[in-house]
Amino acid sequence: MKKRPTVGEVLQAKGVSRRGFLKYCATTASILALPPSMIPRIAAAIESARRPSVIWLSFQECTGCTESLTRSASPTVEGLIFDAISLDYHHTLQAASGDQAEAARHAAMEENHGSYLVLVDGSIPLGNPGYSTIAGISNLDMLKETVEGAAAVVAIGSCAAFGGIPGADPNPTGAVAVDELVTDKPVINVPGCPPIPMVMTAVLTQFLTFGQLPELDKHGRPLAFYGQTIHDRCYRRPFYEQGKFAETFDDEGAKAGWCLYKLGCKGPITYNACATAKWNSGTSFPIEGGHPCLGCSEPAFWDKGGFYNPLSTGKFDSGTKLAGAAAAGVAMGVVAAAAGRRRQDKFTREG
Amino acid sequence: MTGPEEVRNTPFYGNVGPLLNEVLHAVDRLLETDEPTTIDLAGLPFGPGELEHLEATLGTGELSCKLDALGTSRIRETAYPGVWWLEHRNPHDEVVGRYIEITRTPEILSSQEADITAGRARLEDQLTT
Amino acid sequence: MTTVDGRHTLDREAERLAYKPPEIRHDKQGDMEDEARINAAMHHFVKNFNTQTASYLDGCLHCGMCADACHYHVRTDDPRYTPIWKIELFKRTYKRQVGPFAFFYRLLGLKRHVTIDDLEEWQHLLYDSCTVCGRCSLVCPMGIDIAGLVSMARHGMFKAGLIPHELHEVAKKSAETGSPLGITPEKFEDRVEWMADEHDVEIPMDVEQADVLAVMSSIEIQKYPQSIAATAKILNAAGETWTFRTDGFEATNFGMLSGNPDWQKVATMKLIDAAIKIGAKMIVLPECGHAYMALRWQGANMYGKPLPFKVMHISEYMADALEKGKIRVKHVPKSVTYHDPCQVSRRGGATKAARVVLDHLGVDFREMQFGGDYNWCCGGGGGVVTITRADGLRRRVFKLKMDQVEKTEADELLSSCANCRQSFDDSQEYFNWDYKMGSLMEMVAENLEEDGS
Amino acid sequence: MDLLEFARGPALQVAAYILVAGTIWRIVGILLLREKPDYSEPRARGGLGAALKVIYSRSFTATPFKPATLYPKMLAYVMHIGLFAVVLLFVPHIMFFEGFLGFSWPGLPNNAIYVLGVASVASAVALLVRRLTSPVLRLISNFDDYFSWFVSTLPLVTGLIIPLRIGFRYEDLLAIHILSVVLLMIWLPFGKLGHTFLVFITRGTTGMVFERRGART
Repeated sequence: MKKRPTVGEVLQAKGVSRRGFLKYCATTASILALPPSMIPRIAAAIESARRPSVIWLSFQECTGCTESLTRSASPTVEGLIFDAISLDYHHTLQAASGDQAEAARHAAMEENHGSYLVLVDGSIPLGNPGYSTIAGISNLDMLKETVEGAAAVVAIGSCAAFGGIPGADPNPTGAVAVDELVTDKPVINVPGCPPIPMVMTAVLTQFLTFGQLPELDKHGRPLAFYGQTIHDRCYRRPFYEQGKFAETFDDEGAKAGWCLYKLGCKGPITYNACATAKWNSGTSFPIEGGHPCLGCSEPAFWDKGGFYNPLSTGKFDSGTKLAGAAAAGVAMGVVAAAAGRRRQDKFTREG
Repeated sequence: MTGPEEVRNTPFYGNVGPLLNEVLHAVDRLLETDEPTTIDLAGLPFGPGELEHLEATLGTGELSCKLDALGTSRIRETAYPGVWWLEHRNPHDEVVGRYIEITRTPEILSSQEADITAGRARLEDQLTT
Repeated sequence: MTTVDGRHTLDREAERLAYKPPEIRHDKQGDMEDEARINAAMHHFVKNFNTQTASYLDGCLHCGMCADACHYHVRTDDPRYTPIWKIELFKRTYKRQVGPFAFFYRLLGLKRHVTIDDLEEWQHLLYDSCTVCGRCSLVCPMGIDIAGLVSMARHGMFKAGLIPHELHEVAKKSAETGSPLGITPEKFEDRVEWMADEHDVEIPMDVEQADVLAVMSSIEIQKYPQSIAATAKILNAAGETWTFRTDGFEATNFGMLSGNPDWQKVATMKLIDAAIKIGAKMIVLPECGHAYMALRWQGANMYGKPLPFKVMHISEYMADALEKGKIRVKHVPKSVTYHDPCQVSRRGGATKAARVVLDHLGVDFREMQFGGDYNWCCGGGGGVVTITRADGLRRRVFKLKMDQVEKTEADELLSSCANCRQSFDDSQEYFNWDYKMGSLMEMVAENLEEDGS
Repeated sequence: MDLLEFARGPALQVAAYILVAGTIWRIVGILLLREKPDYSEPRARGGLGAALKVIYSRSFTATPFKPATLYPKMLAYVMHIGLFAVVLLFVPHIMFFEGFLGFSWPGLPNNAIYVLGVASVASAVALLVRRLTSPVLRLISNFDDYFSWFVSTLPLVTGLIIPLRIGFRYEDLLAIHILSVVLLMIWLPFGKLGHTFLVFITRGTTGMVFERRGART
């Protein structure tokens, strides 16, 4: 097994100074949402970390997650991380194809058995294996085979994490999430449609630097990024508290940047880092663009009623059933009154 | 980029005030116990124009440095001594991190042990050749 | 060491004013089995559950504010005197037997069946400590007429044979002789003749045809016979064709007070029959509070259809006659305060009448603080004045009335209810109180302009 | 289905059925009992006008009773006004109602709602303390009183906790809040909270009976 270089060595080879490294560590801490006081520990960890092998599997997906990631693949700090990992299989990005590509996957699996990372985007169809295959291998088989020797699995995007759009009602392919199939390995969910690129790299960075899995929430998401709601970190939150709401997409409130709660914003129940990490190299995030949060990083976000229905609306059936309840009430009332009268008669006869 | 006109017209989201208050407390801590504080602005919510508003409020002080390592970084003391504004950029000149440091000198300004050692080696090489 | 203030000698024989819990004495009438008593109580409880009472019994919030309106609770702080608690058994029976969720209450055993011990315990609460004055009905935020419910709950108690002996005896005498005090028609005639002589006034008796039937309360006939003369003077002065009748003179209704609707009906029907017999257009009721409730508001319901004549309390009659100029009165240069009989004013709606009369008398009228419809009760209504074992409690709550009267500093205290007058006189004697209650009607009678129309 | 979906969906749905059915059941059960005609000659007009008058007038305490009932009345006022304001004027609640009513009305700023909510809870607590300490209330209170207090105060408390985020996540707190409302809706028609609708019947009845007599109502 050939020894992989440490990240420190990679950076040194690129002529990065200690100051530059410190700056890198500071931004890493920032990405990991760790307090600046952690920077020295990060520096020490990163210096000695070794390049892990990464196998990326794409199943029922739209390649949006890869797109999102490659948006940040220019030589940025996140890009450096990718320099530090060895992406041994990714059928969209790699040059090889067909048997060659599969051979590369097998080689990486053998060489790094027990220590490589498997990244999955897309859900796995259980309905019929033919719904989605790669090189003639069904998604389920490929996942099982690849995961067998992995250290951990990262489910990238809401499809891999929760079933996503393929899994939405009525779920024609019988799509399931990765963690429903992989139960004997740690699975980290990085949901989002797509996930924030920085969050994807940060999860890898954390694995890389500390060699351990991050702390996860009840949906298997790293708490560092999915610990707070969009609503909690939203710059429009003060308007929510003041009761200033945009009523339509083109009213004065919308123009003044008021809270989008009434337009169906799912920010209060959506855990993600959009409000602070932002998108497009920190430019903005959907709410800043004037659109309510859709809640894409939450399970079954596609099936939670209309995107534009306010959160606090109940889900009621039509009024017919309520009218039925009212009719039942009348019936019970009549029965109760009749029973009461009979009871009166009974006592007045006896008494 | 957001111009000064827009800064003045920034709608009030109310995120700047509490932060400035935190800076004030950090300055107190620095004076009383010499404990420095770093505030990572990436983790805080800002509305459009608010960051610029914050930067303009803190203003510019006596010292301003430019660091060239993995892209440029600008480090300057604000109008309030002991309160530093740090902005890191990547080689693509995109901002990758913004911090307010409340300290006597930001750590990154000091020459680093490893760099000094490496520099000394280079200097020695130069002398021997 | 104890020092004794020698200026005030100790009177060890005097009855204590401090509250003494009434002695536990559960009176029973008849020799029914307990089971039969319970059944009788149930029978007459459930009989009263109609839409009106059901809404009341279902609506109680248990806010406890009625306690603050009840003189018994205010004076003793005994939580059992909370008005709504007095009808707890009635309420419990409703919920268990007839209410909309009665089935579930029974199924889950949430409301216990009423026991004989319960009924015995509640005798004190439904009789000794409630004058049915209805003050609690006015404070209730839900608008529940608690006093009305007490009257209905008494039906069950009476039929179970579980009411205070004294009240039962009085009611029984009333049913048997036609008068709670045993005033026979002969005795009534006797008293009328005596008063006619004494006061030199013409008093028609047993006239065959008359527009107005005047009736009296036994308390007046017995204790305040001058009322008979006063009534006659006023009706004569107004130029009415009127009469007393030996076959229908008793206005009091102890059947109603004790809780026996059958006896209530007998007493009421006597008056109605007499009035119809003489073709009366009106019955003028005497100065008696509960008589007004019994005939004015419950009479027609006993009769089963609207009454073919009007019913007026004497104070209403006087107010009407004065307003119409049928009688005129001299001015009385005195300051006067007026005690409103609960059943006439608060519960009867005739509050204004007495004030109109007092206005015509030209007195310096001093309304009691929170008087009129919010008046404190005399403490003797609802039959309570007959229950001797409740005397201590009755006198204790009378203190509220005394304060209310004294604050007016009026020369004269008047009322228009012989029952109130009786309990005032009792307490006045007991406390050696300065105020002696007078009668509004007597004051009018004494000050009639002789040359009237 | 997660807890929030359960709360917003089937739980709320079933609670609405029970609320409607139970309310009508109780009202019909009372109104269809035998009625006693009143043949006495009325002194004044009773009828609907009298009922409406007393439905309104009993909202206020008659002067003679003010000193004695001031404390509980004030508490009850604050509790009810706070409750109504929170239920009807909190913007997310308005949207909830708009969801099935189809129209909305202006709300209050959240901070005002928090203040009203806290005042309402504080009054409810004071009323409970009163119930637990006053001999009268201790005697006449039963399970219904305490349980009704619990189910009507719980939604206020769970609602106020949401912005505080004490130990729970927003969607769980929201779900708990909705479930507490569900509990309230289910209990409301059956216990003394039925005064929400019975108050119109009891006050109305008294209005009709006593106005008819010309007596004080």
